[in-house]
Amino acid sequence: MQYNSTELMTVVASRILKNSDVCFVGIGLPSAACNLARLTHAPDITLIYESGTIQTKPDVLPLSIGDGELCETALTTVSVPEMFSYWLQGGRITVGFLGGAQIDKFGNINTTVVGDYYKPKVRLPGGGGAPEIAAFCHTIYVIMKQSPRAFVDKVDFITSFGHGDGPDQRKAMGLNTSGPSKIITDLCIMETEEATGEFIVTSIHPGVARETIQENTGWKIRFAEEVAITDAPELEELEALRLLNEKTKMAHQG
Amino acid sequence: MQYNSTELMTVVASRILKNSDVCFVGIGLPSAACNLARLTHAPDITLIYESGTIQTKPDVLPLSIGDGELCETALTTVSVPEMFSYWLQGGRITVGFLGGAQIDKFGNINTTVVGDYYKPKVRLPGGGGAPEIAAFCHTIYVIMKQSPRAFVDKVDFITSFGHGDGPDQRKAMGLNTSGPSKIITDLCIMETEEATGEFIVTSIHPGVARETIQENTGWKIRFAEEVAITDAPELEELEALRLLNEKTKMAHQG
Amino acid sequence: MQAKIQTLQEAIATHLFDGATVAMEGFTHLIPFAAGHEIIRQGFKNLELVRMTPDMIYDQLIGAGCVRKLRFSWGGNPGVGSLYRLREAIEKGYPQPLEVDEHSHAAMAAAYAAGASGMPCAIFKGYYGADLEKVNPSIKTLACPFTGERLVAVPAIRPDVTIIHAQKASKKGDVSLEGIVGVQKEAVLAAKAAIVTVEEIVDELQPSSPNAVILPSWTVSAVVHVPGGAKPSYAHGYYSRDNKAYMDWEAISKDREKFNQWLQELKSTDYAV
Amino acid sequence: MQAKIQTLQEAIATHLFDGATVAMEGFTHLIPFAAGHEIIRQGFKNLELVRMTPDMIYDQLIGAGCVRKLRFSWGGNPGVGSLYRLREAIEKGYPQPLEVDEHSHAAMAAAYAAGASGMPCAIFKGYYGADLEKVNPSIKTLACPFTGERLVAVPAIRPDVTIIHAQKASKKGDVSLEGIVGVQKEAVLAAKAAIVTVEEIVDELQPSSPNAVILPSWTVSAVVHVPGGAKPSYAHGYYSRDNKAYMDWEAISKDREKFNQWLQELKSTDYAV
Repeated sequence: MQYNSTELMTVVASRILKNSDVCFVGIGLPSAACNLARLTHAPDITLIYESGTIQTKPDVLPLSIGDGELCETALTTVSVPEMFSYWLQGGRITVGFLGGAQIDKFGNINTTVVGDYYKPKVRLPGGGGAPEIAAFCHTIYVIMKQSPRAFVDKVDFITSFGHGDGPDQRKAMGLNTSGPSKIITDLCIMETEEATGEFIVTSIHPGVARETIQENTGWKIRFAEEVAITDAPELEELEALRLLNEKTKMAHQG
Repeated sequence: MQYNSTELMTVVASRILKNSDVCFVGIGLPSAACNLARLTHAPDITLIYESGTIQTKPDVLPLSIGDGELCETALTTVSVPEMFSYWLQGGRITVGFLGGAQIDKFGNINTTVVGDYYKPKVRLPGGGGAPEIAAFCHTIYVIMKQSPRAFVDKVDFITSFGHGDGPDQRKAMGLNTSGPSKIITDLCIMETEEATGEFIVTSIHPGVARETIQENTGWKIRFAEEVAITDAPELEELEALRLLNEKTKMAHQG
Repeated sequence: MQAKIQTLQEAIATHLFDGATVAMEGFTHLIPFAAGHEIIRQGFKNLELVRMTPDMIYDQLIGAGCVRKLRFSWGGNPGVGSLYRLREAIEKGYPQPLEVDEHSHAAMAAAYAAGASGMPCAIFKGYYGADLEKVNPSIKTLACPFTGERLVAVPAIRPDVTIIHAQKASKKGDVSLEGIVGVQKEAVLAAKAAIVTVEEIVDELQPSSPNAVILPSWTVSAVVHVPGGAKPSYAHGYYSRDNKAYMDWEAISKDREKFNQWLQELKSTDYAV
Repeated sequence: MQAKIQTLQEAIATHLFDGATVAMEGFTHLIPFAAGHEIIRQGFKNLELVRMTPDMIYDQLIGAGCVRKLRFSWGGNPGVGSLYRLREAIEKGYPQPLEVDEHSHAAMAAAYAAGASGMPCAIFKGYYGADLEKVNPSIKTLACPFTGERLVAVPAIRPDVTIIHAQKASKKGDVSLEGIVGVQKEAVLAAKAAIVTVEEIVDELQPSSPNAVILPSWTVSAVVHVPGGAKPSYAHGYYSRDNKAYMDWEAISKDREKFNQWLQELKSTDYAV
């Protein structure tokens, strides 16, 4: 079955989620991946959106982080101060998803500005929940389309901290969470190399050449000793995702 | 009409409450006084108990600070952390009531220990909400039976701060609330003298001699230049109070 | 002091002033759009706006030239893209320069709670290795007096005026809100004055639970009956989010001329339900 | 990790241990008496108990010789008088000396919230001129980094085990409570393990409001069906506070012999409904 690269990324991301995970879900691809996981292999996965909705099971994907659908299908909805204090900072969340305009090889992410902070070339939306999601979720998965403008040697601004510029920096700061551990792109999966804190390619999506990955990466990318070939999306996965997207599109066009 | 000294204290305390007051109510006499005010001249007075019940209108007096009656008749009930942070510390409460085992002439109150803290002669219940009630309510009224053991020259332990040992100490601490401003006893009403921070007698209950007040006070008590005679409880006040007490007694003997 | 029931025009005219610090809250849900539009119509200037997610509502106020400064944590059109009026103000100083005081969500939420609690600052754990701390002098660190652990402090939010939209108020002015309640309770309790627009005014609130989210009348300055006052945002139990309007905003926001047309139209009409 | 549905005996035996820090919360309402009695029956020793208002329940545990240390803020029999077992332990070291870590309500509430929030300490405004600060080394002051204002810090509460009583749980272990909810949510989220006794176990929770107070199954270790488990305290919607039992406790608590009779009787029976 044919699929596009967004579908591939979403399916790959959904597969790494476990039934026992408690996910802090961002809008866009993470929301699609988390709900796809819930509709396929992880029916009891707990989804939390920063709007305060806990254990929500939306029938269509929300456009915003606080669509009514999220609250109506949630076990309960708490205030935003409670969400960030008791639930996120309290260490209750196992998986956070992040994306951004720029990421470097240590998983530091920029969603704040392109250029100088005080005289930005492009003013991006800013951090939102990301700085503390990066700190307090037990692990972080990143979903981003790969391009040399996005996968850069050095981000213009560290909005959310990954591994700094080497291993063990998180621990030195008093953080006992793992930080970004996987990046899912449209070309491959990267994972943190423990010894260096650097992201290296561990799985290549079907039909992608190593050179393509390097061309779309702003640093000298390294490959794991054993690199897997990512399993292509299966029929059921694609069908579930497309049904979800179709229902969503109809709902949003109102 | 005959009345006893507890009834007198309750009625006198109820009279100083205004319809617009937001009261942080303690159990016992303050609770009786606040509800009597609500049932007589201040029908819209807002009563808050530290159990989290806001704008409550109990039909019988609660035995504890969190009887079911309080929640069932409240506008809303919030968590205890919210009560102490947003409502009390947030400066939303106009009147707090305090009582205790000992009080001195500056309105400092002891409800912690008689004797040494580490080797107490009598271990009292402790501060509970009092230290912060004394700090954050706009003003404090004290209700206590007068005796030389209770009205002492120096309290064994300052559980809740009144005026320290002179005027302007609250301001120096960064507090802009007035602290204890009236003490209602079974013999008289005392009020803070601005220049000294000391409590002086401003109204004497009917039939009480000045000597009796001095005999029941552990410090050299002073009288205001003009001392009023407290109005005796009126028929309607006594009837309302007795009905409330009767309903309460029946409810508690269950 | 009980809330006054006022018209939207009266409530905004009574409590707003040029240069005021104003928080209009509602986390995606219950955003007080009608009140925002009335501020534009009355032409207030140099406001210091506070809001976790500026959203379309602040894009409009910024584009209309009402705003000098913004305290915020995420400035985008959720699920759609940029807020171009906000970006033009920061990137190009158009229609006037916009000073920013930028934080994370966790910091903003804690700062509202601190404001409601009478605290001078909020103290939490956050900004590990994040550059925001380097560019915003209102982020400071301190050490836990017991463990030495690094903690972060930001100033409490204490708006001159907070404006929210809620589902219901009673005639006495007690307010109830339900669903995604965001930071509205904190924003109201942190403010010197609070305006609440509501879908309905009822004789008596009949809360669904003893622990329902209620703001008593004596915590609110003005209650205004504005059915539909959160559109194109939504009101749980009343109407859904108009996601299409958010998507359509992209084209208006992107183009100064289209925005100015939108603005002229807004100014020439009373609030749209 | 979902909550396990267990018997009271199992739940206490699984999670308690000698020397454990245990918080049993419920602000007058929903006090987990049945669980407290089971701790006495199983004979745990040297517990460090935490509770804002020790109440009759801790008077019983202290009198039974289970307790080495108490962190608390108000230790009386509400509306009645003293807790004499607590007093005898402090004043006379009987049946064993009781170390106290004493705070105000505001401090305890903030310390539970800090525990739930993963903070090492709670920071608030309080203890102005109060002597408690002089006798308790776990009360420290610090300065607001913006205004210099004096703030107070106390260590967060992080119990090994929190035990609460609630109205309902679902078969999956999601818990709902309603009415005076006290600090129970915070106490559960602050703990390493949490036991919840409930009046009812239902197929599905049907919360009265989207903002109802719910503890998801994955925040709870064990759910135990114990109807009447809060008596003589009460359960909103189920039964009222037995104020007479509180008044009658005075005579039992005051007299070592009467207390010991009460204790023998308790040990010889299963939990009373």
